[in-house]
Amino acid sequence: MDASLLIIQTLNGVQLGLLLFLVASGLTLVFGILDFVNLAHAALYMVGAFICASLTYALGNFVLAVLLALPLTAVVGLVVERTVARPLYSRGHLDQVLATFGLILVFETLAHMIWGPAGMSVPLPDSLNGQTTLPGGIQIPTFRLVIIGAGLAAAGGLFWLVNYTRLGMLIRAGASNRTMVSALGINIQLLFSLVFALGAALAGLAGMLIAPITEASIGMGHSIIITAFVVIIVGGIGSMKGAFVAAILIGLIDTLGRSFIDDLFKLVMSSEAAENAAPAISAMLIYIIMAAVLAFRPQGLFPPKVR
Amino acid sequence: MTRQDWIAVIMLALLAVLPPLFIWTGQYFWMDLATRLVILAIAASSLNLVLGFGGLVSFGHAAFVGLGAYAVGIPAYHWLYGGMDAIAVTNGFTQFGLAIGVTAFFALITGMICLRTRGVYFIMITMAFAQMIYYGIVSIEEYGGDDGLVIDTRSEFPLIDLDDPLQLYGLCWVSLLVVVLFVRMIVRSRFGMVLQGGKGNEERMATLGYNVYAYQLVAYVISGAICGYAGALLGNFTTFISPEMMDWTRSGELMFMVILGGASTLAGPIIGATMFIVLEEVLSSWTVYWHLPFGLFLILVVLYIRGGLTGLLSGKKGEGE
Amino acid sequence: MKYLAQAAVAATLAGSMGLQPALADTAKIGFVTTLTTPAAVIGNDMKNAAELAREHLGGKAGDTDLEIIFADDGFAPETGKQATDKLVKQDDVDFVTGFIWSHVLLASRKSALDGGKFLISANAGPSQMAGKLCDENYFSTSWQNDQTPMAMGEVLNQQGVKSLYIMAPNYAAGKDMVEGVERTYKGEIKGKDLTKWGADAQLDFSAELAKAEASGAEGIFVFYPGGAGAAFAKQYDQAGLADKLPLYSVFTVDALSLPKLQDAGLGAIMGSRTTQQWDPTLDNAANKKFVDDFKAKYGTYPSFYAAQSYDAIMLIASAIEAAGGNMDDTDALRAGLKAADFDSVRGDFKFGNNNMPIQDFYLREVVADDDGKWTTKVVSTVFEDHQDSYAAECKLN
Amino acid sequence: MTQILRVDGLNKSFGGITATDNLTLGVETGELHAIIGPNGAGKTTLIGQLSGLQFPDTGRITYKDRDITRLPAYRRAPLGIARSFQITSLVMEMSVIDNVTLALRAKQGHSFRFIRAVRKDKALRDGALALLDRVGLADKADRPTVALSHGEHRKMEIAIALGAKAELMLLDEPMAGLGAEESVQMVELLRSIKGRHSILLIEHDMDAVFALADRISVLVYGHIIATGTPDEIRANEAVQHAYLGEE
Repeated sequence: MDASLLIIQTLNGVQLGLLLFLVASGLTLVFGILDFVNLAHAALYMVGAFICASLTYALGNFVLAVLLALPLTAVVGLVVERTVARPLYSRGHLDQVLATFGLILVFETLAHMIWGPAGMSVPLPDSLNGQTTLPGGIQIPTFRLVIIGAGLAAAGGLFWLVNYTRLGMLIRAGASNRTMVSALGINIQLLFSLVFALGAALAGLAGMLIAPITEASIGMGHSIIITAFVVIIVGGIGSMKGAFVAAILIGLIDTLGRSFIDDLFKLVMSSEAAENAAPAISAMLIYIIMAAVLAFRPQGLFPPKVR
Repeated sequence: MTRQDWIAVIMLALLAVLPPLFIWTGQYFWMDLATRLVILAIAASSLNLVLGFGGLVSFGHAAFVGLGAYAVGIPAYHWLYGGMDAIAVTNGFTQFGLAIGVTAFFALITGMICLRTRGVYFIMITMAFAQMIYYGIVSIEEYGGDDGLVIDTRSEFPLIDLDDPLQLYGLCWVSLLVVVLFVRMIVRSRFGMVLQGGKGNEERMATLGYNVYAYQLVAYVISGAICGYAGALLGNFTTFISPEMMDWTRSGELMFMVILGGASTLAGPIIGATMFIVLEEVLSSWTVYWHLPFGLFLILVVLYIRGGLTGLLSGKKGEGE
Repeated sequence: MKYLAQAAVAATLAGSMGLQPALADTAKIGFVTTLTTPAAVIGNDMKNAAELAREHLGGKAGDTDLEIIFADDGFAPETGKQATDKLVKQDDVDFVTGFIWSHVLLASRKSALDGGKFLISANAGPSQMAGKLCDENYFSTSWQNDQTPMAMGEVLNQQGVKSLYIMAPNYAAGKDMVEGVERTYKGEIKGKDLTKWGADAQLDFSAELAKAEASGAEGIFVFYPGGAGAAFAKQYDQAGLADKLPLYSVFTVDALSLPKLQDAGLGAIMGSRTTQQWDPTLDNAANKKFVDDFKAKYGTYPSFYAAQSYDAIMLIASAIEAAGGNMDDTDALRAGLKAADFDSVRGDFKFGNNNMPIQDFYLREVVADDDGKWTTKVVSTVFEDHQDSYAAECKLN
Repeated sequence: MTQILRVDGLNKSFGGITATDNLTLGVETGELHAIIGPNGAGKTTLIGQLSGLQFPDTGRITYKDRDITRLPAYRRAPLGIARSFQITSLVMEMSVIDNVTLALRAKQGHSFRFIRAVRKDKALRDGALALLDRVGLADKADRPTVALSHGEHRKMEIAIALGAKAELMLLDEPMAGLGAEESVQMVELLRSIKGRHSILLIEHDMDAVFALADRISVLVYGHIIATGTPDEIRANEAVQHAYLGEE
């Protein structure tokens, strides 16, 4: 195995992991505090990407578009919170799953009607578009480094927010004991709305960051939402640290699985069988990990202390 | 008989009468829809046993349906193209037995792990296992992987010929009847009481001396096996199987049918499956953007029709999960 | 009495479904394609072309009215089969055509053929249906999947590319494409990746591209139809592989992805090469009319999907005309199809024993047209009158 | 007298919070032993460990000379341990009588019986009615549980505990949320069953505790600071300081 390839793939895995973290952190926030299962998080991811793509063409600048698209996505999140999520807080998870599943259908069809089925490419400024040479002569697309940087910055920001601000204190308190927060005389509705909007913005940011690599397209949230749920379940629902660790873990497993698993398989089976089986097996890997974690730790790796 | 039982009886009667009319008048496509409906109603009824009566929100029941379908398709494939002599049969009893056996076993193994978890963890781990099976099937090149597998020959039973749409429908309808009666019997039995008790309050049941886990596991296995049976019917009906049948959205649709019709009612899954098929058919022939009104409908049902349509029809507010 | 009742029930049922009694002088064509999911971009292009063809025909084949009923396959074989079932059983169409995806076509095959309908693929060309599963009522206005990559393999040989890395989606056509290029390409294959396909297809190829680069291959062969093509092209460009790992693609860089790539300013794709049986610049009257009118009506270049769909409708119309508009005379219709007596936009072609086209394949290059729009032009002819490799397995003659 | 329940050196913590701290306790056969303590003293955590819904980190629980420390809840019930819940935890979807029959049937072997409808079992129904009669709810047997008042729910809890034919009853705040009248009824009800069962009573209502209990233990921060008769506890300075003084 080639060392530089391993490094590149590790970076790719970290990049995927950070994207997953952005999606998962919003989910785990909403889930941990509002006890709300939001499948429509996937739709917000897609909406963020489309808004950002449109703005990029309108403004001619990707960075500016991201900065504008973030609050816009948050507003979309607020609307969802008001109209669909709020009446469901007191309901069971089943109702939440179904209603937000419905939301996905609505959002994806709306996106199809508004932006067309083709999807939108997002052009990058030249400064972000080339490759960067890392020490050791390893070349990696600059934008992938940007994603890593942005992901880490967002993660850092979240940790600061959760651990050192008043809002964060409420969030942490809310994650472990909801009644306590309401007992503190906090405007719980406002807190919930804020958290939901923050989650939407984080999902949107992930969508905006992936759009220049793939594109903004309907259905883009379909696969990532399930993976994001796997992340927060493995990490422990409501735990930011858990989400981070699990996201990086799953990003690495998925990427390294895709890169090296066929080589591993070739040791035990024909090379043709290995090439055919490898993609599916690497896709199965994350679910196997999840089942294994839950079999031994039904609350995930880092369960919040008291619930 | 309660009012809800009557609704089930009426639905079953309608389903017994209408499809022969379709055949008689040459509406073969409607016959197809009715067959699909009845098969989905069987799967939804079995999901209702765990979801409605047992309070176990399984988000992976489509995997059982898919496994059941493959249990028909794989033996038929080997019978035609050779290999795996042990299962290369077209005999319906063997194929359906295989479908039930495989899904029951899969439900047992996964249930043992899933039922250790609660709440949203349960929802997600059932989905994860379904995804595992999904990707597992995708990886098996011989059975078509992502492309699916055409079943060239249907299951063979004595006396009935499944190639005849009416006889196939008859089998499905009788199966639905049996499943509905079976679920009714279970729900009213001691076992059913404990299952429902575990849904209402698990700790209470434990301190009374009930090993809730064991009861739930048995229910989960029964439910999985019925779904596998429905899958075997589905494979015979569509004569085409693909991993798409096990996609998580399909599990979501099954859940939707149960909730739409009314969870923990006997008629609910039948009504839910009917509404689902009708909606899908009407909306999709109206516009390619049919997912929009469909999604809105789904949201509205969850928000405002608690207890599902059965609840509305019987004038009784159901529980609504 | 029984008939009266039967008619009454039928009328009620039909009335509620909005059915009209079928008119004898109308030929119905069912057109199965993808109208939802991101792949709808292909479906819409095909739909546009089919409608243009009908327009060019004046809505008639001879004296017979043409009706085209479009149906969505949802980018999934099961849904596609259901759509075909509905066209066959409810709409009672005479022809079923369309079909972007090989797996959808394979799943729907029995429904159409067992229903006694003609099945005409306007795109998908799975190897099975050219060989063992060929049928006297199945025709294609496209190609067998292997052919286009075989042409590309030949190009690679000619250009002296000594080693190759291969990437394709993991479904029926993807596997055929890989097989096709391997069939003619004589150099070393350094590695191969089949990626997840379908409604939740894998679109981030970071791991695969890194592997491809590390493999030390001299070129990369890819097959990524639809939106995935644009995504691939972008990442290929971002990874700076244009100089190190020249791109040879089939069905990836086309009239659907080029406008998007142009918008995104991906200059690296200029000059990239691809093989195809058709090109907008092919010099024949039918093609000129098709391309000009398509551009005028829809504002973009037609894709090869569009060209094949246009041909499919034209082929069907020519057969109806040959049969004198008698939709019950299946033998005459079949003979009419087999004759392929119409002006194809690809120029002349004929059907082989397996009803697959025997046709030329060209090498094309991405260029900017006079208006600065990105498109392709023909560089050379790779194969003349090429027949697919599965014809011999077909029992028809 | 012998001890029916013995707890030695029990410890349980959640994260950094110690809920049970080296707790030692004994319940004599036939006595009504009350546990009092301020909010957050760890009373419910203790009862959770005694009934087997939670497991201690260290320590030992013995019931009739048998170590049951790690025995799951559903295996303790057959040994004769029953509990009621502080937050009413009846099966709200079921009728009143179904809730009680669940308790009765738990005593009749396994319930993996799929065929016969339970509502047709006459003997069971009679048994359940008799129990409901004892707590004064016989006339409401067939109503849905959710339709009953809070006080009636508490009575159902007692009926269910009785139905389990327990030798040791763990009662978690049976008076919680009751009005004055209902409290009096509940005290009477408890007095009527006292002596026939060993009872561990956790309760906030001091009047009730001092009226009913044979012995009282005082729990503060997960630790028992004193055990004795009601009079002894009243006189105990440490208790007054730590607990009563704060009231």
